[in-house]
Amino acid sequence: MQRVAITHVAQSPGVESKENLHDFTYQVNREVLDKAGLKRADVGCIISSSADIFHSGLSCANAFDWDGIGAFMKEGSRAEESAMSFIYACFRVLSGHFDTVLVTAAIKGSENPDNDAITPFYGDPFYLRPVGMNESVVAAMQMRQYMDRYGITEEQCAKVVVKNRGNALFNPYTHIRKRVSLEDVMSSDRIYDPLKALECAPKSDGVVSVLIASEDKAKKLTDKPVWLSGYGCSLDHFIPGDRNLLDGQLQAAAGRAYEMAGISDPRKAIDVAEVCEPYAFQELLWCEQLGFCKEGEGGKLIDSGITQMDGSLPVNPSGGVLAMNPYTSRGLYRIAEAALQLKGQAGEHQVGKKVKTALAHSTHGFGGQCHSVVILSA
Amino acid sequence: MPKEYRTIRGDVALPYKWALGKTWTRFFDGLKEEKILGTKCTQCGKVFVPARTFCPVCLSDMAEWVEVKPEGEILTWTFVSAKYYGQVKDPPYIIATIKLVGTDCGFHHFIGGVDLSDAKQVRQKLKTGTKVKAVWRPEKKAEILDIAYFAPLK
Amino acid sequence: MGRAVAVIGTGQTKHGRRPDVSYPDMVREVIMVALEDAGITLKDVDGVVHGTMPSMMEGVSSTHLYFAEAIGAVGKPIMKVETCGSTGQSIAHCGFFWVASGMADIVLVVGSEKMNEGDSQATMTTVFDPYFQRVFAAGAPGTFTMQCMEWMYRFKIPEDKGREAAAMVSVSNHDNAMDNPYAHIRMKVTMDDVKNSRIVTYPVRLLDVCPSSDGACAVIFASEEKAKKICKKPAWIKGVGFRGEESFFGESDKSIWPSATEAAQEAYRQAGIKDPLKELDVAEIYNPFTYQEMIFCECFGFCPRGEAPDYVLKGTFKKGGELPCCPSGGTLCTNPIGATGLIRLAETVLQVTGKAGARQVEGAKIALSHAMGGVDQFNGVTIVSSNL
Amino acid sequence: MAKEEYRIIEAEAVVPYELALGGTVSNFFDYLKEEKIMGKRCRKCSRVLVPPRSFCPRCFEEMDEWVEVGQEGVVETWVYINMPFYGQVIKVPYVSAQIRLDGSDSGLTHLIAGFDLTNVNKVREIVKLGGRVKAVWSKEKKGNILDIAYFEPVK
Repeated sequence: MQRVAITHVAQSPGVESKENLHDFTYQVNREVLDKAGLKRADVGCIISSSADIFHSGLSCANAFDWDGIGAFMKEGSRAEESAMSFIYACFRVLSGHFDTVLVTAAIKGSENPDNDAITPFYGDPFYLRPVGMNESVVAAMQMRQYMDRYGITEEQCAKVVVKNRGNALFNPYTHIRKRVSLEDVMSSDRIYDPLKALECAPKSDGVVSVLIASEDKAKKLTDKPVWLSGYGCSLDHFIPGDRNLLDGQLQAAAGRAYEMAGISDPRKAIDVAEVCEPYAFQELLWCEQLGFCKEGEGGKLIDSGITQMDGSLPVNPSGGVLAMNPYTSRGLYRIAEAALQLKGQAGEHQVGKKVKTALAHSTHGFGGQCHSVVILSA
Repeated sequence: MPKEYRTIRGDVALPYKWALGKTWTRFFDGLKEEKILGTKCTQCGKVFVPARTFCPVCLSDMAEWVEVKPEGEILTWTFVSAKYYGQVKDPPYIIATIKLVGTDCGFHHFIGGVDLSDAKQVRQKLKTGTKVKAVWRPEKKAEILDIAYFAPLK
Repeated sequence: MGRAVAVIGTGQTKHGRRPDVSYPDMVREVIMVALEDAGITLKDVDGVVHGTMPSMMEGVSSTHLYFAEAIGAVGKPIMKVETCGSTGQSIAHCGFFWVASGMADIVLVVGSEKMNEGDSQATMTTVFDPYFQRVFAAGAPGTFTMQCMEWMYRFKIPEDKGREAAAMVSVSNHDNAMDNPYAHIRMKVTMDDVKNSRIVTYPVRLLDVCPSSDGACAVIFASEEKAKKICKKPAWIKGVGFRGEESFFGESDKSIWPSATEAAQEAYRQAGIKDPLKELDVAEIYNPFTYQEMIFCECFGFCPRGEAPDYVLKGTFKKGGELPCCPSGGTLCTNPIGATGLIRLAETVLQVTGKAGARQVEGAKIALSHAMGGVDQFNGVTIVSSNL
Repeated sequence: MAKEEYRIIEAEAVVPYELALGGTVSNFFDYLKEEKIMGKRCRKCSRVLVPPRSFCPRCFEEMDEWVEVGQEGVVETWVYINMPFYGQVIKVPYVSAQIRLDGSDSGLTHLIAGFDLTNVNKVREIVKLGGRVKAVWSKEKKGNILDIAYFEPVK
């Protein structure tokens, strides 16, 4: 089978952008092409993930983004969420039809109301929306169940924020770069009790571009290609009440990715993980389901220090989604960050250990309705 | 927050006419009569509320209607004090997942009849397993909010 | 190049006004039909692709979440792909590349729309950029009329001749829809009916324009190995092409429409087609406006530039003509947008597998399907054949 | 009478947004306030685009050369809109057009007005494909595209 690799990555700076989406997107795409020494004309295909109207005031945002992603008169398409875009781009290369595909995710969260005002639109108009459901409400209910069932403490959940926001201090491309203490988190407003304000991700601007290539092409473009070795995705039931919020589809998604990558013990095989944690406790729950620890031991995992930057399995050395949440782009950010760790190009937030295999995870929908897991290797 | 750079402001506002379909029409008609209706899957035997046209697990048609007791127990809940644009009601309020007696899924709705002024006390009072009962809105509109909220049983 | 990919099953709802069913119920209806057509169950499906118009049309964001059960995607990998009006072709292409990549053997692709639940013209206006173009936009008719006017001016097509040919396109699509049990608008119209119908945006009249439909379509893609095992008569994907122009309408020359032209060229190159008029047996063009069908015929190389009205008037694209276009009645008679481009593909699959019933084009072996989207911006083309 | 079997619910969804203009668009609107129509030229393909872009979508290079274009241009195409729809900004009937301003290489979307618009047949006698039109400025400038009130046919 064909192999596909990430060759180059570019990200927008984490601060709120004064550029319009059109120009903002162009700058990052241009940067990734320049890094690869390619012209727009050299790229075979463009796949974007653009924020739809609820996040951008634009319907078919890819129509507007088309110029900025460099897609004029090119083969291209759009997937809604950015981890999907990445995988779709991989399909395109693996099919043998394209040597290079540019994947871009673009969003300006600063231009719309809070995520809490936007995510109710995930809900159906008859039932979930009128009873006030949004992503935070479901996360809060999920957190209470998680603590209830396994005795996870609020402090353990809060520690995730301290860790990730601490890591973010070393990432120039992230949004919120301000250290917080455990006390800060614990005393922040309980906006969705038991969820506290500092345990919820911000809303951010973010454009990230990833150039991927076939094996032959990748080897020509870079001496540090990052190979796709595993991919898994799984979708859960729509109504949260129809599911077990503590045992959703992440195990299924991860299982598929591990099987493809030939990984039997993820705790040993994965060197670093970028996990999508819009709510602090979710990092712990997702880590369990990714097989980094046993069921119900997410609290112990954070206590042990293993997931710290200098631990044996660093999780979110970039600062994660808690430090930067460009909503529809956040999955591709995780993939880009995992690739940078493998390339040894993460700069100040490069983890101490040697990275041979990295995991990137993305989730969207209420309480993790959809999960994608990508395994990358050097 | 005012921006220090130039922007263009506007609202995207669009009208909708969402079809309920037969199943949800009947479900909401039931609420009007203070009845909570679910459907039972003949294949897996599970009962879902609100009623479904097809079983979310088996995808088979749901032919059997069941009236569900307007009582159940709390599976989980959150006390909302956050404020955001277009919010369904002014905070604070409580949203919960409730397992209605005889059903095989969680039902999402508000919890009322609780003093909301002190979140700590609410935490003392509401637990997993707390029994609740539907409180009906006097004026019915055949919609989900015909149930005003669920209140803890004394 | 890649693995060979086939279509092994299709399904359509009865399109039209469907206030009788909720949106998810309508979608589930169509996947059941497609699975039965392919003779497989959901267990056999490795992944699901879903697409609609942008969320503002549905009033629900990320509908793959809402329709998780209805599209049969619970517990499965999911792709949500959207490119506005061309969504139907884009989701088909995603299904094709997924299977061609070897990452899945069987992929279910579902497109859907309930045009009667949202406000289509108001939604389409939000596709225009909010800085320069949105205030002047008037949904789809405004844009397409400008394009058609430009085309007639550019090629010096007399207004009467353009009008006559467009009326003929309407009459023949409506005639064709009479043979299609799934079509939304099924009524006979005469040349005079078209020419005397109400003006929408001059010179475009009501019978030059598609309806707003509710409907869904599902198509099942399979690898060569699986297709040969499961399906007696698969339709093989021979070429796919997709292109887009700038987001500013005025920047590219829409009278020769480069994206439509090059998308078709790309698909022809893969399929080895040199003379489309001769080699294609049938075409399902995305024709929400009669005049536009003629522009597409030129872009797709069915006739020289500026001569489509002549070809239409001599019956080249009619049923029984040299290259029948839209024997299904086309988008002109049925337009549930997120499904429309996929319906075009499904119809060509039915044609090359001899399953098109009363609308069957005798002996059809190779066919083109197409969809268009954005602010007159995107075009996607797929070629299917009865032969591998 | 049988109970109705199905219903619809009607509602409106509203999302407010505030989009950044960015440098190029801000400057363009500032020039409009001074009654100047400015485009940008691509150094590579030499095309002048109005409205201006900060980069050329085809060459993918930055566009940094401002050029003033004419306030007159040619009608590339137009449409008479007498179709009201939800949320429409401009009152019907109106004429929306693509106008290629002198010295530019792209069509600008704008209105053609300044005469009686009530009858489409009369409008067709006034607005011609290939005809020349001229910008008419709004008295009060707001720094947006409607600072040009409309384009009127050149006699």
